Amino acid sequence: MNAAIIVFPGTNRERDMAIALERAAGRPPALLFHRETELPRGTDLVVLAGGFSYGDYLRCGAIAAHSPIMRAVREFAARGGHVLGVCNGFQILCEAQMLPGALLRNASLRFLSMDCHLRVERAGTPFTGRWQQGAVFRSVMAHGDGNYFADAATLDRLEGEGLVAFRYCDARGEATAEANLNGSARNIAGILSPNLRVLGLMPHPENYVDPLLGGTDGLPLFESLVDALAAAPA
Amino acid sequence: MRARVTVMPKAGVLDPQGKAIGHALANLGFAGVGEVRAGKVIELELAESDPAKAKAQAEEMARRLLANLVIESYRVEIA
Amino acid sequence: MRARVTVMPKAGVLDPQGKAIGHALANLGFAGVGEVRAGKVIELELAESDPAKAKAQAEEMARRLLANLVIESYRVEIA
Amino acid sequence: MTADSAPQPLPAGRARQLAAEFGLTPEEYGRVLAILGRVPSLTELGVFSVMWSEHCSYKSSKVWLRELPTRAPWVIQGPGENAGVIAIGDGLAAVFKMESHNHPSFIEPYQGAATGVGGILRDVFTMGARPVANLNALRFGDPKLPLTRRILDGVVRGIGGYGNCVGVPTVGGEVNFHPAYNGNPLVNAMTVGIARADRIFTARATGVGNPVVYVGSRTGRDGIHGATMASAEFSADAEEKRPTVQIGDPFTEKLLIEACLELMATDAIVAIQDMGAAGLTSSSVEMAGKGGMGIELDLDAVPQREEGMSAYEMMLSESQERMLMILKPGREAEAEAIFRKWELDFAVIGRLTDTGRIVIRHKGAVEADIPLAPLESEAPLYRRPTAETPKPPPLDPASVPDPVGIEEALRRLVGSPDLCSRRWIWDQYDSTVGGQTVRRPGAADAAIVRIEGHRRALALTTDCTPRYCAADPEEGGKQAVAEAWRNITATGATPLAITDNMNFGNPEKPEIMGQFAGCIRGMAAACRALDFPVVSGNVSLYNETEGRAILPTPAIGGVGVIEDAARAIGLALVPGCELVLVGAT
Ligand SMILES: Nc1ncnc2c1ncn2[C@@H]1O[C@H](COP(=O)(O)OP(=O)(O)O)[C@@H](O)[C@H]1O
Repeated sequence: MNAAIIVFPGTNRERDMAIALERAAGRPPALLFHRETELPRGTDLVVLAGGFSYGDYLRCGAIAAHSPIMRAVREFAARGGHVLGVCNGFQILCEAQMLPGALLRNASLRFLSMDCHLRVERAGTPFTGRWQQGAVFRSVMAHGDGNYFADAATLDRLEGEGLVAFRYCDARGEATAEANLNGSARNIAGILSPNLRVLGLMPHPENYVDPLLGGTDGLPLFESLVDALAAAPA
Repeated sequence: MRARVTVMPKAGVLDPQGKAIGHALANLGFAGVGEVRAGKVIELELAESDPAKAKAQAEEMARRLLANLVIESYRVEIA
Repeated sequence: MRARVTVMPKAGVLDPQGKAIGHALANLGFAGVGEVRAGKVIELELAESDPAKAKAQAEEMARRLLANLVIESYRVEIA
Repeated sequence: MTADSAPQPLPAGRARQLAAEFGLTPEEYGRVLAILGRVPSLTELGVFSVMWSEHCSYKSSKVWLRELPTRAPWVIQGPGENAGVIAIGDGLAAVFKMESHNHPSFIEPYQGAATGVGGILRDVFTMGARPVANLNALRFGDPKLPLTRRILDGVVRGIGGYGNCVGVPTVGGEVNFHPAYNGNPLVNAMTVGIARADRIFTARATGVGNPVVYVGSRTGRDGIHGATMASAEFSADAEEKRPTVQIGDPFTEKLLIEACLELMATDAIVAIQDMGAAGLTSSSVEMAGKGGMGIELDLDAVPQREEGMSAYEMMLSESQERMLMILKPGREAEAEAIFRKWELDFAVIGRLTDTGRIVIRHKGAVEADIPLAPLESEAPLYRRPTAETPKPPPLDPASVPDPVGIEEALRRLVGSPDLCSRRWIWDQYDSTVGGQTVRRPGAADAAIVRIEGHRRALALTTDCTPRYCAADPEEGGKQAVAEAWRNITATGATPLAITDNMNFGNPEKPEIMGQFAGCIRGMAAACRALDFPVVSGNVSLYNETEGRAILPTPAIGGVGVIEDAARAIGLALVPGCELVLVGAT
């Protein structure tokens, strides 16, 4: 796996992400500055990490979505490249219209930093290969704007095409209203592109890859990517 | 010219901030407050001196960056 | 009546958001953009039907809740 | 620019009046006249008044602070720099300090708390450390008052808003409520950073001719002194009264951290200091002073956010997210490239000289010309009278009736504002960013943050029980230090050193100064007994509203180290284990 993490001004979880990728892949990812216009040769995974790109001023992810490197990311995705956007990365993918919908302020209007549970809604993708359908895992959320919104038609399409990757749920796997901490439409925590190669999600699987630091519940996502990219080189 | 771009949540899009403000006003004892919507306003100094052109420019800014048309609508005024 | 309360950072107060938006517009290739200031707008439905009274009411709301007078100034319009 | 005209003195009467408005006593103003040998210019008077303010000079507290033990074999840098530094093994150092932003947080809770976090972060990365953890110590008034709720809400949002955005996890803190803080909340913020022990940067400016470089945000008329009103008479445009609160821009701070650390990886920097309170004045005076140098500043070169700023305004501006550096000769271009890459302002605004004077030029005129040595050596220093706090009589348990029964009493205690869960607060702080948080808030007596790439971890805590300090300052001071030590010990870590934040009332009142002296005595005794030195700190005095002082609050920030993060112990009870009580009850 040749991963490249894009660093926008204000990105702040790139180190966390690099640790998780290295743990799964056995090699460190490249870090790429937002002003670059090309991805390193051989890149097979682009990662947009968490943080507050451009201070999250105006709207989270809006300014980053227009930065020079995003043209290359868009082309990479159009060629079938794998792209992972976590938290601010998810917001950027939505703002760049690489994924549908938008992320609004949390319904509580507060920043939420806490554990949450996610249910795997679509196994067998490059991001979820190591999980069973319906598996429940723990993750940590840390965001002020994670309230997923799309119009009803878009939501129906996402559900119909099986593009909802993860839903917020309780420890038993029930997608209850209480488990939907940020108020997302239909408890949606992460969605996929139609070719299943672009994933955006709000919580941080990269923060649970070490037994010492709260557990390894997030590791399967990165191992799934390693499997998928070994099977289908870019 | 000065352009003022007002960006509001679209009808049908949840506006938790507007709702919270409505609640807070009620708690402060303000009666007769109906719907409250909260949006953004961006005021720009433009070098362009032709009002029509300035407006067109600000509208393009709104479409490309200032508003997210999935969830927001915008309005441009020139002063 | 509808009231629109526009809340802007006071002159001279740092507006990091406006600054970031200005940079982003320049990076997008928009030329001739000078100062950019970003603020909030709150639109309220008021039961009050007298424009003067509605305005007075909205101004009190602005002073007591909607604007932070330490760093922000406000303007009320009635429609 | 030649060694031209002398600064324009103020009319003598006006100067005397302004000096008083700026907070200088007649005696202190007399020293200004003696040092300069003439009446000061407005800018000079501004420089003296901020350098000799309580905030910068520690004039009421310094004699007492000297009683604190500051040494241990592991202390690399004790008090006197931007932050304290201790060795933590593996060739690494922990850099940390705590600082108050009490008054600004009362005026504007969100921005006050946010800029407090920003300021303490700069104190730490200034020394070459990457900030890895934030903590805080907060005191609020009666929780039933709407004002208290508003302030608490704003402060918590502000701390989170800044820390979350810069990507430094907020891993701990403490909160108390008491009516004594009704008009005077305390917001003490602590940052801990990690640096290589052999790569610590200081503020000691050396090298005649070396460039003085300004980086970060532009200068505006933010928070200029309590003297905004007075100075308004001197500015041509009598605009609306400017707010004295500063607005924080955590995004710019994040860029500043990355840019500074990138430049620090080279050997281009001679000295560096953040611009905190009275930014350009204190940073330039202190840097030159520490190196025994002179310094010349050309204010026309200062990046400015507003038009028509005077020298006085620029020297006293408290705009945030700015740093001052001395570079080695010829390294300007290399440094500039790094700051431009991070989209930050960069300007050479002066040179070091061998004159021992600070000379400030603006628009072709010399606005200030002050000898630095007396500015420091003649600075006022007071041993203010103290009055002992009368010892309260010991409480006889029999004299306290038990009206509710032990179960109800426990329930009330656990539900009380001072003891109830703080989860509502820490749920708003990103405690995991950085990917090294082993124990988050609530998980252990001290937060545990691992050092990236090492097994080693830091144990961090903030502690103080103001009502103990009010009852008996000395015992309360001891207790605060001991509690920090115990909290660290309880995680399995070895306590190493503390920072402190001394929050007190008006030092001109003997009973307040008595509280201060008592707390220091107690802290010093505990630090000595526990081999737990003080390596940095901050003093906040005059915390009074309408003549009523806050409770004496010496907040302690403790740092310890555990060699193997995997062995850190948490709070949660493990089923099947036995409960053991240690020590006499
Ligand atoms: N209570 C204290 N105990 C020990 N050292 C202190 C205390 N208060 C201040 N200091 C030290 O005095 C110096 C000046 O502090 P301060 O003015 O707060 O720093 P800054 O210039 O960052 O604002 C610092 O080195 C600080 O560590």
